[in-house]
Amino acid sequence: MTLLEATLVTPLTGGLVLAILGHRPIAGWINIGVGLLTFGASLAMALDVFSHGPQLSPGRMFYIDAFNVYLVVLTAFVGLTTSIFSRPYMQHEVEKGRVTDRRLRLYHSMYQCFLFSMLLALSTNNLGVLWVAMEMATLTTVLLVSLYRTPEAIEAAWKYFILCGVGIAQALFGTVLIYFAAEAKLGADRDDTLLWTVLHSSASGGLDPAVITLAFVFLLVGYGTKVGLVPLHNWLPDAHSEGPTPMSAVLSGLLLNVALYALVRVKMLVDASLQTHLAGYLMMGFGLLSFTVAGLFLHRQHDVKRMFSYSSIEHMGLITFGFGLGGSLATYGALLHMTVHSLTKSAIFVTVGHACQLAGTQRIEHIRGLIRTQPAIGWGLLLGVVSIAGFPPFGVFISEFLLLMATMKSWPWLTIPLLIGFGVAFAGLFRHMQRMVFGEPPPGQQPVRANMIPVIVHLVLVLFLGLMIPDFLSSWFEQATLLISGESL
Amino acid sequence: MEFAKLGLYNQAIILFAALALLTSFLMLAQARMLPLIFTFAWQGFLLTMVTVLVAMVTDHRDLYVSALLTFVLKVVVIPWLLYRLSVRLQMQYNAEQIAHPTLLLISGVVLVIFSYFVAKSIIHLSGLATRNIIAVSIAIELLGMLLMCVRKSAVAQVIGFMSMESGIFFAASVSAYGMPLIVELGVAFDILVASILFGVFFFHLRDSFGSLDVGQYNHLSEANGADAIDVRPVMASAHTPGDHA
Amino acid sequence: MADLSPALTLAFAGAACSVLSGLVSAAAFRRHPDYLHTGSFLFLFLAGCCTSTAGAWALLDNLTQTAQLQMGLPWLAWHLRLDALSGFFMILLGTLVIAVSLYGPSYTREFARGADAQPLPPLGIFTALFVLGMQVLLIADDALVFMIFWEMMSLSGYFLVVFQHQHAANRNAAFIYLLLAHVGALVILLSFGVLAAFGNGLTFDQMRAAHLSPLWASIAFACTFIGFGTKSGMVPLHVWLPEAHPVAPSHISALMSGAMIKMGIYGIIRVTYDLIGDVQWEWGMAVLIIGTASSVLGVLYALMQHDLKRLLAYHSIENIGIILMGLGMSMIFLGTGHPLLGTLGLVAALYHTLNHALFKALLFLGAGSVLYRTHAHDLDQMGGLIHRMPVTAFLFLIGCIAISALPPFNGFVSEWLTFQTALQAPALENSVLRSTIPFAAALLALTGALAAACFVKAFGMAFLGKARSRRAALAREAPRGMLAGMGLLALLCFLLGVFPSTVIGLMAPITQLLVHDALPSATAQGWLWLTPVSAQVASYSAPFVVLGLVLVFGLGYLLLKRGSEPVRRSDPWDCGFGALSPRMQYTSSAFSQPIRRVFRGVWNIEEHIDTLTAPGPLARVTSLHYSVHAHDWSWQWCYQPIGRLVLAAANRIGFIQTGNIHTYLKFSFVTLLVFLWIVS
Amino acid sequence: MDSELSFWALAVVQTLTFIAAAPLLAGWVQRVKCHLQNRAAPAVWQPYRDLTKLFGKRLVVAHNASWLFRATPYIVFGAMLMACAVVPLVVVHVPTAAIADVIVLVGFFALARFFTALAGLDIGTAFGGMGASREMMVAALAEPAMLMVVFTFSMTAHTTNLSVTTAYILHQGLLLRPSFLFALLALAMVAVAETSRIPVDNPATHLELTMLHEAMILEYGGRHLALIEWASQIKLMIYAVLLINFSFPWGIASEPTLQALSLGVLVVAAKLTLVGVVLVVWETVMAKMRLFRVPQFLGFAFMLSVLGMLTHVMLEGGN
Repeated sequence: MTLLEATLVTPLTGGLVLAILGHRPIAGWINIGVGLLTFGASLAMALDVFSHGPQLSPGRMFYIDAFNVYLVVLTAFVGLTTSIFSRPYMQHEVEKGRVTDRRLRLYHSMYQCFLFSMLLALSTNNLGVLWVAMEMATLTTVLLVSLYRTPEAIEAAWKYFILCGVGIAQALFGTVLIYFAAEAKLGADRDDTLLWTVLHSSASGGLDPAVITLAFVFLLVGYGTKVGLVPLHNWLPDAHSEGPTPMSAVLSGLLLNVALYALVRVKMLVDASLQTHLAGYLMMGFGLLSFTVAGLFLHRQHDVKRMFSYSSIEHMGLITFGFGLGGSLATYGALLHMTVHSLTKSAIFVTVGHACQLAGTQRIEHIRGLIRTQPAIGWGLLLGVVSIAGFPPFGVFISEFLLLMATMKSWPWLTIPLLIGFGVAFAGLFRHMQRMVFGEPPPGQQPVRANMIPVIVHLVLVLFLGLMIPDFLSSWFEQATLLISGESL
Repeated sequence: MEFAKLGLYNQAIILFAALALLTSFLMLAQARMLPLIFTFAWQGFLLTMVTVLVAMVTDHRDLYVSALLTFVLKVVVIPWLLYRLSVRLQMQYNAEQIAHPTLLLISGVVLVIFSYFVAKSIIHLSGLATRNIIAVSIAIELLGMLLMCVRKSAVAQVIGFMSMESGIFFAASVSAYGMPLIVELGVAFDILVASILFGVFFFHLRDSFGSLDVGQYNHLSEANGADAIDVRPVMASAHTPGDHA
Repeated sequence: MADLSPALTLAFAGAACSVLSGLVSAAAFRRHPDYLHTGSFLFLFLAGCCTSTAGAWALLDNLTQTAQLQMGLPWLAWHLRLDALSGFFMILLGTLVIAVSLYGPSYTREFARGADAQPLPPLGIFTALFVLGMQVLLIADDALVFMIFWEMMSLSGYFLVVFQHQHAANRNAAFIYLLLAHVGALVILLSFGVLAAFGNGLTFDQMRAAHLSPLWASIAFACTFIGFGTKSGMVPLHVWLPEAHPVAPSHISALMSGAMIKMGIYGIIRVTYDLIGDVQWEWGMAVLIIGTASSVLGVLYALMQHDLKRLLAYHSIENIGIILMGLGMSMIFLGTGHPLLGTLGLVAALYHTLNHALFKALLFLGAGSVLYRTHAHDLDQMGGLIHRMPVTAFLFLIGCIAISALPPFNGFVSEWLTFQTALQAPALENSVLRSTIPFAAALLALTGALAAACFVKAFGMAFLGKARSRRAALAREAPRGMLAGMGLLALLCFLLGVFPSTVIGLMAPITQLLVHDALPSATAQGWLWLTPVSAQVASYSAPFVVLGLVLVFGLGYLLLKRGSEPVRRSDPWDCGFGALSPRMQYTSSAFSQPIRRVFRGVWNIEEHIDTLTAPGPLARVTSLHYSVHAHDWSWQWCYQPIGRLVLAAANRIGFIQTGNIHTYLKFSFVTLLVFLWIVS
Repeated sequence: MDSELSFWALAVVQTLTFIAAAPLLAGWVQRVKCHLQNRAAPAVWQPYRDLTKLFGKRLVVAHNASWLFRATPYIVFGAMLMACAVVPLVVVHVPTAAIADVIVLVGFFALARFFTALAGLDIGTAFGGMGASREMMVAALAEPAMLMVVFTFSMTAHTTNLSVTTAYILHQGLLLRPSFLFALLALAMVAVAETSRIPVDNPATHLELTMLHEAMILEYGGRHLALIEWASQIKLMIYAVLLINFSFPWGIASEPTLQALSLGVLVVAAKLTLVGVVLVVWETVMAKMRLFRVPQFLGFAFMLSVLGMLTHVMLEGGN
């Protein structure tokens, strides 16, 4: 398990080191170095898990199985590519004077701590530690959202803090109730009742249904706030559009995935002990609501990062609907969708970051003629939006294809709201994107120093997943599907 | 479980739990800032007492640790922090005008009844003789959330948030006899960091918005008419006569 | 991969060539673009040849070959299958790609020059992807591969339509095109979903094995018809076609109108006849009604256009209507148990698909060469081009005759077959059907006549009379490459028109595959006569018609022209009041004015009279400019309301994001309470 | 084998007689019309004299005319030639009859009209444009009615082949079918519109506002004009023969014996003179309609033909 500890310890030490010398120009490179180390360690761990199967750390504190191994690798990878993007981006921000040295130091250390908290949340076996990691993720990003110290940024950070704080508190209460039910069944003297593996094996015997349902409701509302499902999503557009772009890329790409991962971990427990599909129906309802409402919101946006955060809500709604649907096809589609969505969305945010720096504003009306000024950014944004809208050569289409097929098999009449949602969301996204990318650029628009490597790597990966899913990844998905939905493909 | 037959300690537990519930209602009605902080401190103290008593009744060793943690956090550190902040922000004397207090209290009562109705299904599971106080813990948590929804001042919202956290801590210690140690420490550490961050934010908010009145923070709003898109010709036939060569 | 049959390997070679063409044009970004640009069209030419030979091979040998590629999902490899139906459509696609690759190089070089020059590599890349999408779409044998390459075709079409993206109209047109294409694709996905649900599997073989209840079969058919109908541009869902085709580069609009729309028809035939199998006559009725509506409205709207490429786009809608009428009647006959007449309808529809692909591509390439030389979209700025571009004029004339369904050419044969199918209506027992089908045939005749009127206008305004603009007066003949592309298509139009019975004989394997029946009598009388049902019922001999015309020309030359004096040129009759100017000629809106008055209600007419008055006290009028535009009613009735509905809903939903934190907290509080209430 | 060859010879002879007789019918119609309007009447063979004169004249062509203008007369005449080969004038089962059926016949007329309209536009004067635009409108409205007529006949005779239909009507004897009555009336009205006779278009005048067909061929002269005039005369005769064959084909030869053929010739000549007289009476009684009254006229014809088809389907059991 030393590889897992390495994956966790590297970002933590990176965070501390950067806290000291975060403001110097070398800091960007250190950030990338630490990201690289973390990614290397996670890859080694993944290879290890691939050869030896799920692993439990000696003290049973950490547990890596098919479900969270690819999420850990994905988090480390996107963390690395976004740090590559954030170096020139932050240099540009410092040159323009929007970020002082002190805040740059804060940014770099918080960035690494944020990665550490997510990796901890993914790999821990203890539900309580999972909650602590989620809370720590919120705390680390709150200061990042208010990095630019504009009134809007401060307001966004405050709302993000309060709403997520309340949400996380509900989740804590849910964890307490699970612990309460577990203690009632397994006896109060044991100290490992909050470990997920223990709970999962014992849950098949059946924890108390009433308490588990209550716990699931609290956890659904709690982690649902962090996932950004509709009635609880209000903080997400503000936080993603006001913070620095690398941060919103990582928030949109990874944090939503981690919150949904936690929710699905709990759903496994609830499904095992509860005979009815209540958990599934609740998640389907929540997911469908956010999918359609977020689709409508896309039409009325004037800020480009805000638009893409609503697109994240929409996709998260779709994934929650997929997990809620249960069944092997839907779960496989939802798992694939989590991967491809985070890859594409972070690539889009990277391009949008450069586009906003190029146009000097985030308002859609004032961004024009990207293809003409800097073709790399123009085509990057175009292909990114094409991929996120679910067009075939890219992977998002495969997962949407699987989800639609699964819905048609189990709930045929639900395909109609899905269809309307896809159409409306596509129209909203493309209408804005087309104005930004095509047409004549306003006079005096200069190309900006942009590092498009992350975008190219992400889009190539999504394209590869669209055409052919490699065996090792697909075997992980299948094992995870068996774990989550109980049916094999 | 008739009250009469219970031992002295159990009676004390129920008394203190009821008093803690009273403090939640007091906080709802309290307009001025300083008394609000003191009431919060009192609530922390009462919850610590209940935890200690439960520890004695069910002789769970680690409950004392969580009681100590609650005491340190909810009675000493956070109230002192909030007090010093409100003194530096010179707002310890200004009173907040609560919208319609009677309706607020009635809704508080309804919430308590609702939380008892919700808790009924899980109470039978607890081994504790005085297991009804689980309902009290849920009530404190919901009242804390109500407080956040209603109050205008940012400090009041923080206090609402903190009383929610204490409600949850109380539920943990009463129903599950305290969480595993690592989790208790983690949660306590998070809450401490959160309160420090709240302090940092008070100053940012005051510099950028000029006041701590939460109602004024609506720059990022999409509801007003300005943002509405003009619906007329947006999907009109694109073909304007002969404009493109 | 090893056990691939020869025809399928050829199809893969075709796909590989188009991928190579894309890569070559991608490489042309910096170094010596011109040379690489023509190289990409060379690979496209090879792709066209491979595809058409593979299709011909599959059709002639009537063999069905399948293959599996280990791509896509591990538990669902890519299934591919080449049978007679896909072979037929591959021949169609291959021929068009060959013609376009001959036409392309010289035409696209003009895009790089001029004021609004565009970089050429994206055009090359997306043309290659467009062709690749269609090629693999035809041999797809499971829902996943079909959908992947279907939407790749739509998406690359979007990039081609938005190629000249500096004009706002182009961007709007491309957006509407992609929106409808995407929604159509999702509806197709639903129909595959229904079939997959019943056949519990995504491959077409499992779907063929599925036996659906009549209700679910109708739902699957409805989704298929709407989804593929959106792509082929039938009436209620046609709005994108007249917007997208005119703005795309001409060789791409030729491919779009010629091949892409036919993929919609291929989809309908593949799913209805092959996957669902037992056809119900109610479906045929719906297809017939929509087909008739499409053809009549398509030609009426085409008559009112004065943009040449927009006119041709509306005509695509009309011809798709005719194809759908053929399909509709075939379904009605199959549904009511007349397999022979059902086969006749299917053969008529397939024949018209092939014919339309050829002459529509020819017409778009012709319009492209006119645009290449005169930079004029508008008919009222052309005129007299027959003197300056004789060969283009001759080839465009062949296209016009073919599309107006006049005897010696291929358009007439397929329309004649559709009439013959309609004339077999008395064989039906249901008297309502027996009376509605003749009515549809009468509307088809009206469409035919209006199409002839429309193309008299199009050819007359563009090529005949005097040049109406300076650029038209200075036009020169189009380069040889373009003429070669058009010449190939014109020759095919003539051959398909003169030897119909041999072609129908070749199409027998398709109907054998789909309807398990063929038209024995069509070729019974040898290659000279076409007798679809029987010699007694109806017969048509195209070679004799051509022989007669040649005879008259020969006699005319021998008897009349050889001996007479040379021809004397003089002024035309001008009623004595002096020199005739080009402005005195009929313009396109004048030509269609009588028909506009007769069918007034069909269009949303918008007339402008702009008067320029000279300044000064007298303020006399110096010039009057009258312009008339016929807009589509479906914009007012169907598309703008939907747009307004969505945006109004979006506006109203804004209230969620009020901005103040209390409402947000109340939201989460209420959600929590509601859930708690539900649970306990 | 020789009977096959002689059959083809008979067909060629029938076509040639058809072409030769066409100007005679036109001359006869002109002569009767002048008598009715008590004007001095030219001889019956006056059209032959006009044609020979025109064939002899030197060709004068406008400056702007292209090769299309000079090829159109031959295409128009060729189309009419093919049409004559198909219509059974004297004898029924002739090999050339299988070349085309009645829909292809309509196609030949459409081909001729298409090229005449293009020739009209080629010169670049207002007359050609006006004539072409109006001619195409009239044709567009006439087509559906014509096809519905064809439908009614083919529904009863189960064929669209002209000689087979005529033979069927001949063998079924004298039957007063209401569907045939309506269809024939509609066919008559469509014929009037197609051959540009009085109510739709005035063949005699050259006034811009009233001429449709003449406007398109205004610029033609010499042998081109001869060919086009001859073609329109053939077209008139084809419609007359169609009317006869569909209504009362008694007397037409059904086997190629000399005696039957001579009877056929006599009977057809008599019937054609009768049809000529009827046409002239109709033209003198009627006045030319305003252009935008023609849609009502052709709408009425279409309604009649639809009525014919419906009566066939409903009343006559639609066997």
